[in-house]
Amino acid sequence: MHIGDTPEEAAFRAEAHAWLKTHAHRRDSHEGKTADHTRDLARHMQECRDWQRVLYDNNWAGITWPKQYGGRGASAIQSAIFAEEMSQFDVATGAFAVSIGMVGPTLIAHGTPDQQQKHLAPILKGEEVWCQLFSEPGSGSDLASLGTRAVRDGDDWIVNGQKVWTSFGQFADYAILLARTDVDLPKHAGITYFILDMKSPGIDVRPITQITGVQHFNETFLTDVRIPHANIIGEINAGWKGAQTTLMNERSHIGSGGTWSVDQLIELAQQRGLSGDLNIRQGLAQAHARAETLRYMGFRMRTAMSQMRMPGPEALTLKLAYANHWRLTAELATTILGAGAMLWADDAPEDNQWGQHLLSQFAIRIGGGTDEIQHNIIAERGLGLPREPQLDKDMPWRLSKKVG
Amino acid sequence: MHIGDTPEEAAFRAEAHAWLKTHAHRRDSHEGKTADHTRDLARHMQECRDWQRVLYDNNWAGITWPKQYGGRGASAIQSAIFAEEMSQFDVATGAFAVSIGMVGPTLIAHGTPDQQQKHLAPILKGEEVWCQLFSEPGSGSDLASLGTRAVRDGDDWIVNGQKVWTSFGQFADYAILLARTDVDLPKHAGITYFILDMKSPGIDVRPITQITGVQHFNETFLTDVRIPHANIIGEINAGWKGAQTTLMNERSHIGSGGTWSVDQLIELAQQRGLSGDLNIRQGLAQAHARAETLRYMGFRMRTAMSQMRMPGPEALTLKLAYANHWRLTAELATTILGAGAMLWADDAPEDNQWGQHLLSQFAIRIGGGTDEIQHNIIAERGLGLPREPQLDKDMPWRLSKKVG
Amino acid sequence: MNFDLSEEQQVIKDLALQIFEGQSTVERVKVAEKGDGFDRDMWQQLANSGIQALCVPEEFGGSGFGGVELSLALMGQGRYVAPVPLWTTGVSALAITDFGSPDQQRNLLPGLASGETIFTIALAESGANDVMRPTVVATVTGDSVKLQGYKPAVPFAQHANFVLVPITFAGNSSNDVGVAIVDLSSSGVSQTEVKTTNHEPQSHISFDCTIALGDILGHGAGIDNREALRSVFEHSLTALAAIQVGVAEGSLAYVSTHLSSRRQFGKPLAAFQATTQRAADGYITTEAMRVTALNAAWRLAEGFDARRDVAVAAYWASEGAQQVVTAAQHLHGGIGADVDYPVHRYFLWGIQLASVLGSASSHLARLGNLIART
Amino acid sequence: MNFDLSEEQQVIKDLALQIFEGQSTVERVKVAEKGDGFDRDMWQQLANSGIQALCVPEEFGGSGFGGVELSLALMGQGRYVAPVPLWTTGVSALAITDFGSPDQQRNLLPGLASGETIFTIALAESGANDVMRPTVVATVTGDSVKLQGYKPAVPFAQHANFVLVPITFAGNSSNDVGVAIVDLSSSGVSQTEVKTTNHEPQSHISFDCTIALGDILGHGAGIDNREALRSVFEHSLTALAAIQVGVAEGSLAYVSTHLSSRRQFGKPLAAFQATTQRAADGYITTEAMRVTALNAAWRLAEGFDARRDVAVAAYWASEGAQQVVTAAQHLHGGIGADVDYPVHRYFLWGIQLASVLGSASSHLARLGNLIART
Repeated sequence: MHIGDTPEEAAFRAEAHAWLKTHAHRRDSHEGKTADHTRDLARHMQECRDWQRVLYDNNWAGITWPKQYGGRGASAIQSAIFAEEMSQFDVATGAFAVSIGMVGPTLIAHGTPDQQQKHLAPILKGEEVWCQLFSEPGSGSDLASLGTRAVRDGDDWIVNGQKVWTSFGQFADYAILLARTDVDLPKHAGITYFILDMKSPGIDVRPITQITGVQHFNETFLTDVRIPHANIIGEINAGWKGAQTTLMNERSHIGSGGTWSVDQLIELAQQRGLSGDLNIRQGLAQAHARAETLRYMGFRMRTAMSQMRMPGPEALTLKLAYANHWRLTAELATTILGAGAMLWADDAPEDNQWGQHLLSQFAIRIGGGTDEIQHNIIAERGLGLPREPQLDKDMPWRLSKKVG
Repeated sequence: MHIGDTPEEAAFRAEAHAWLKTHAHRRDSHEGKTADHTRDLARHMQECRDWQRVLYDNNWAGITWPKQYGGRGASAIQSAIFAEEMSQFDVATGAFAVSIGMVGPTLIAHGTPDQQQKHLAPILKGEEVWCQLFSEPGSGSDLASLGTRAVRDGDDWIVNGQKVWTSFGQFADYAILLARTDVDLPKHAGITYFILDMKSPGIDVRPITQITGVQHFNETFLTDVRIPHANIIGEINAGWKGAQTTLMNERSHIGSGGTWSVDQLIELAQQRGLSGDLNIRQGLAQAHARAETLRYMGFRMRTAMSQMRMPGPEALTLKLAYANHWRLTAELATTILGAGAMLWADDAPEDNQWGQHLLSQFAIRIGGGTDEIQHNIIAERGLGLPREPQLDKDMPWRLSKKVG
Repeated sequence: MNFDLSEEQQVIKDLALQIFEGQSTVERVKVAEKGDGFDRDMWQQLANSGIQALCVPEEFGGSGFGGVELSLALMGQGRYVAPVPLWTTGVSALAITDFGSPDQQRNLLPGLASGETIFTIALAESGANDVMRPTVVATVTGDSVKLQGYKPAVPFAQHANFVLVPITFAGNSSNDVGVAIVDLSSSGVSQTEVKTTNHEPQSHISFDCTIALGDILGHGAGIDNREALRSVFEHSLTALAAIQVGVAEGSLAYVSTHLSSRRQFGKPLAAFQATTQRAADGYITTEAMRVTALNAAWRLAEGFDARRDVAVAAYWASEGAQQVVTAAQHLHGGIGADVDYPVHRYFLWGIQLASVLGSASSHLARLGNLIART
Repeated sequence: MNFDLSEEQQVIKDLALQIFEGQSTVERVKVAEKGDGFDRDMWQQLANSGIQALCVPEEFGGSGFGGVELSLALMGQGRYVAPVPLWTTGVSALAITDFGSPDQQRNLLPGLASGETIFTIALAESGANDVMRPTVVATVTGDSVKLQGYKPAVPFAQHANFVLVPITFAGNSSNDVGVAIVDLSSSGVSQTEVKTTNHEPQSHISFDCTIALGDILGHGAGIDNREALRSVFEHSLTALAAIQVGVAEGSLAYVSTHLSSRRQFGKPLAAFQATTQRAADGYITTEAMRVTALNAAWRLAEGFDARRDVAVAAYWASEGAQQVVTAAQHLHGGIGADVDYPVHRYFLWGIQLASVLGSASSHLARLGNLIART
């Protein structure tokens, strides 16, 4: 047990920090840029691309990816240390969350050599932006009930359907897509995992205006879209397996954020002369306690990953604790800001970062499975409780829509 | 709308208070006697009997019961006013909670004239103690699944089974009993409601030691117990209807306690020099806010009852809010008492009333249906959500035990 | 003891609900959000039905009701998140009725009753939010009063004719506080319009102006200035608490629809206990908000000391409403974050009104001082 | 960065769990509850396996481990609610190892390692519970020290040989604090045995006695008395936090069994989301308690400043454990209130240990001062 940097890890951290200091602007908590991309998404995209290229050129991209794919071949812990250090700097990374965090690991685990050859390096270089076409308006938490259809036509598959919550879909070069390829199999068994070229004809991406005012989510309509057979990841009808890899990586990613917000909150309270208010200070202490808990839960998950063990229920507890922490810090900021918390956009204090923080909580909670689903999995895997019976689990998908 | 006493109500309150002052000891919060009956249950029983007789002799027993049955024939609001005033005095009433609060209203609504004649007056006079034989070890929240059997034998019914959580069973003269009289009907439809003479042969009452150290709960074993046919309340196999009346009265009763504990908590904090501690004071304020909420919820419920409307979901919200309030005040007391909260029985501060308060919370939550059941009913009646499907609702009871 | 509405109150409640349901449709609200945030047609409809006249005495063209009836109307407004300045106008009418001088009543109440005059109230302060210690300073010289100070986030100020401003009189006693009635078109009163989370139009206002002594609420009428300020504060909290009841109700109505209609894993969401339990908690909280908001309004209307009651109602309105609207938003999953679906509006209202009210902990602190002063 | 236990730590953890599982059966615990609250056979078994020796250096007959290993053993104790004075004895061994004079180490550590010597710690105060401001006063005259004061609720005092007592030295500086090692059989030390909620044997102790200057922890060894007291305090909180992790785990184990086996409405309770969600929340809380308790123990063992870490662990141990055991008790319905069923014991331990620890809000207040002093 060593809950803290070993000498080697400390050296790695110092190296990362030194490099970041010369290549990125230190985040100044007085004028955090967190909310910036809400104003100009295209500019944010370009900043993400540029920064990813800088990372790649300096061998900081894909820290855990094998060297043969252009990665650094380093440990999950080193990757986490780099992420922690990077969170202190004002760099744009959001647009590559899907490509680097989800697509890469999935291709490394399940992709063909050709797929790996074609995509992994461009992803690391920031040349390919990917989006995720999993969720559908009618599926929600029950992802496996998805209804987008793919039908074989010679060497191609023809896809029809509607997807939703497509982050950065309007900028994406490629997508990972789940589509139903056999309606007679049970819902989990008839799904295939595709790579989709977003320049294919028949794709219509329509932005959704979110409660935050941002439009990085989209609805995506697919009409007779052709995908070459070679673009299947894994086997036909076995897409659910690959999807699990993708989703587990998404969940791990969601819980890995820094704990910057507590320090910022303390500073905010001090600026407003409220750090002497006992109620505020109890709130700050609670936020600190929960942030620390997240750190140690994260350490534990990374320990498991660095030992090549799949993270178990701890990844789920981390994600739920992270979502709660997000909400609590947002509500505390609202209390500290008082009447100022009502203001929005240019008129809001602190560059509106707290307003954005408050309104973003729902996206955090939904990404990677709802709270309820995660509670169920924790009850099952953490406490050994029997699974909730799913009435439609074993019946053909085409019948399951009528159950209940 | 008149949220407070009308002049008539104020006069009634003054009359009640004046009478109580001459007939009962004012509760001195410095030496509350709440916990007393944990030491000597038999003495507590006698005190309950004596006090009930005093009430009866002075026309304060059964305030809402019709005059023809020996009651006062007054309104639900007057009854509540009297209960509020009485809660300031140190009188023993617990042993008659079932007789007065549940049996009486059920007999008035569903009993035969003979049953009413025989029992209502003795109940009011404190001559008959009743217990409730509803719950079973295997039924829990699913009361309707009960398995105690009653089989007809001429003019008698022969009962076999086991009941649990029988309050004051060891002192009871009579019981209200639910037993299954037809196993081929669905579970709600094959139950009959009986009056049982507790002196009948074949009844074995065994005390349960509770977490509080008290033994007012019992297990009750029924072996070939004979009940005359005339002791049925309502119709054969229609006992579920009468049970609903009983349970609704139980729930209303549970939520109708006074708000004495907040004043006592404030006094406790002041005595310990902690009322200046902001955390404690926030806790006291929250307790006050919730106690006030309970009062107004209670007012609203009594308004409905006094207009002869059945209380709806508000009776359930009241009970849940009451259980939460109970827990919060108990936890706050624990915080105020600090190390003293560890002590028990004679060694505990404040006559152990706070320890008892803390450990009694579970009995409060369970009586009248669990939190979960009540949430479901609120979702259904308050929000109009569809009922949760009950797989075993319509099948014969003898089959329903195997479902799931 | 009677918690039922009187027949007249029931009529008022139904009338208000009916107007808001008909006028405050999702489409109309969207139009207002994209425009200047004020639906004037709705305001006129309300005026035609006598809603603004509720709290004005009959002799000035009103119907002579009071704060309870205003609260019932505001619950309807919250239920349909209607973009109109009803609470500030209603509370101002109550203040002028209770404390105004004969001149003030004669000059202002008829316009308030007809809906022609719109009032706002500058409650918020930039720093610590203690309404009883106003930062706007009033210096009296003869018959004129110089006002100096700054008030952030004043609702509907750009659409209002007058603003009630809590003031501290310059001089020795910092205890000497009151309420000024300021014409927003006066010179020396400058507004900066600001965007807000729930799209309510608000302005920051700078005061560097001179008003007449007769513009101090109740001047010459022998009133207690401090009590007038307290009354404005308490009526404001109570009015906001009433809106929050409606907001919570409306948000739960969307929850019921969503949980009953959306299906997952082969059954409606309502069949999942985890969702129904959370919705039921929302119902319980809403009922707590309702009974305490009505109680505070009733006690104020009866003229009783309502300091504790208002604090209790404000605590629930701040804490409870945030709980309910957050749960509702969460139970909607992704749809809740899409501004094309109406439920998000209840979330934004719930949290924004909680900011106007002040934090739940601040209300508990005030209540703690009242019940357990050492 | 490595959160995994070392091989040796894993062996210690497994060994402790195995002993407690075998020895601390429901029957044995009941016997202890009805008797004097101390299972001496279990204590001897633990000693035979070297559990008491964990924190004692090898030169004094111990195995030379530290606070992390003690915490692992205490988690096992909590898991089976075992009635033995392990935390006080273990923390005392750490204190004497870290701060004791050579004489104190030579005289006391061998007996601690073998289990023959039992220590308790008098943490609680009658009034405000600030361990760093002890109320027992020590007056030094030459080589002797007069102790005067009163300590309530000292665990296992009637079975212990020695007690660590936080003291304030009489004199000008109220800042001058330390720890006295007091032989409980000394004249002038009088115990009153008291009953406690979870049946742990405790005594109130009056001190009106004289000890030698050499009985002050670390006397003559050039230590910082204040740091010695802080260390005893922080190790105590950390040890209690470890027990609470086990208590929460044990209570959840009963929940799993109950929900899986009991059937209602035609299916097991585990099929009702409302129950499983609450159980899952308990699991999440228990994991938060576990990682923060281990972190605090590790940082203390490494000699780092652990004030924040201990406060975080203590916060979770107080707040979290109460949440978990209350939920577990509730999920058991009526059975939970029946003392014939074992789950109630976890509830009683959870709330009683929370009282020893101090309230969650007191830990937050300490933490708030550390992170946001103005």
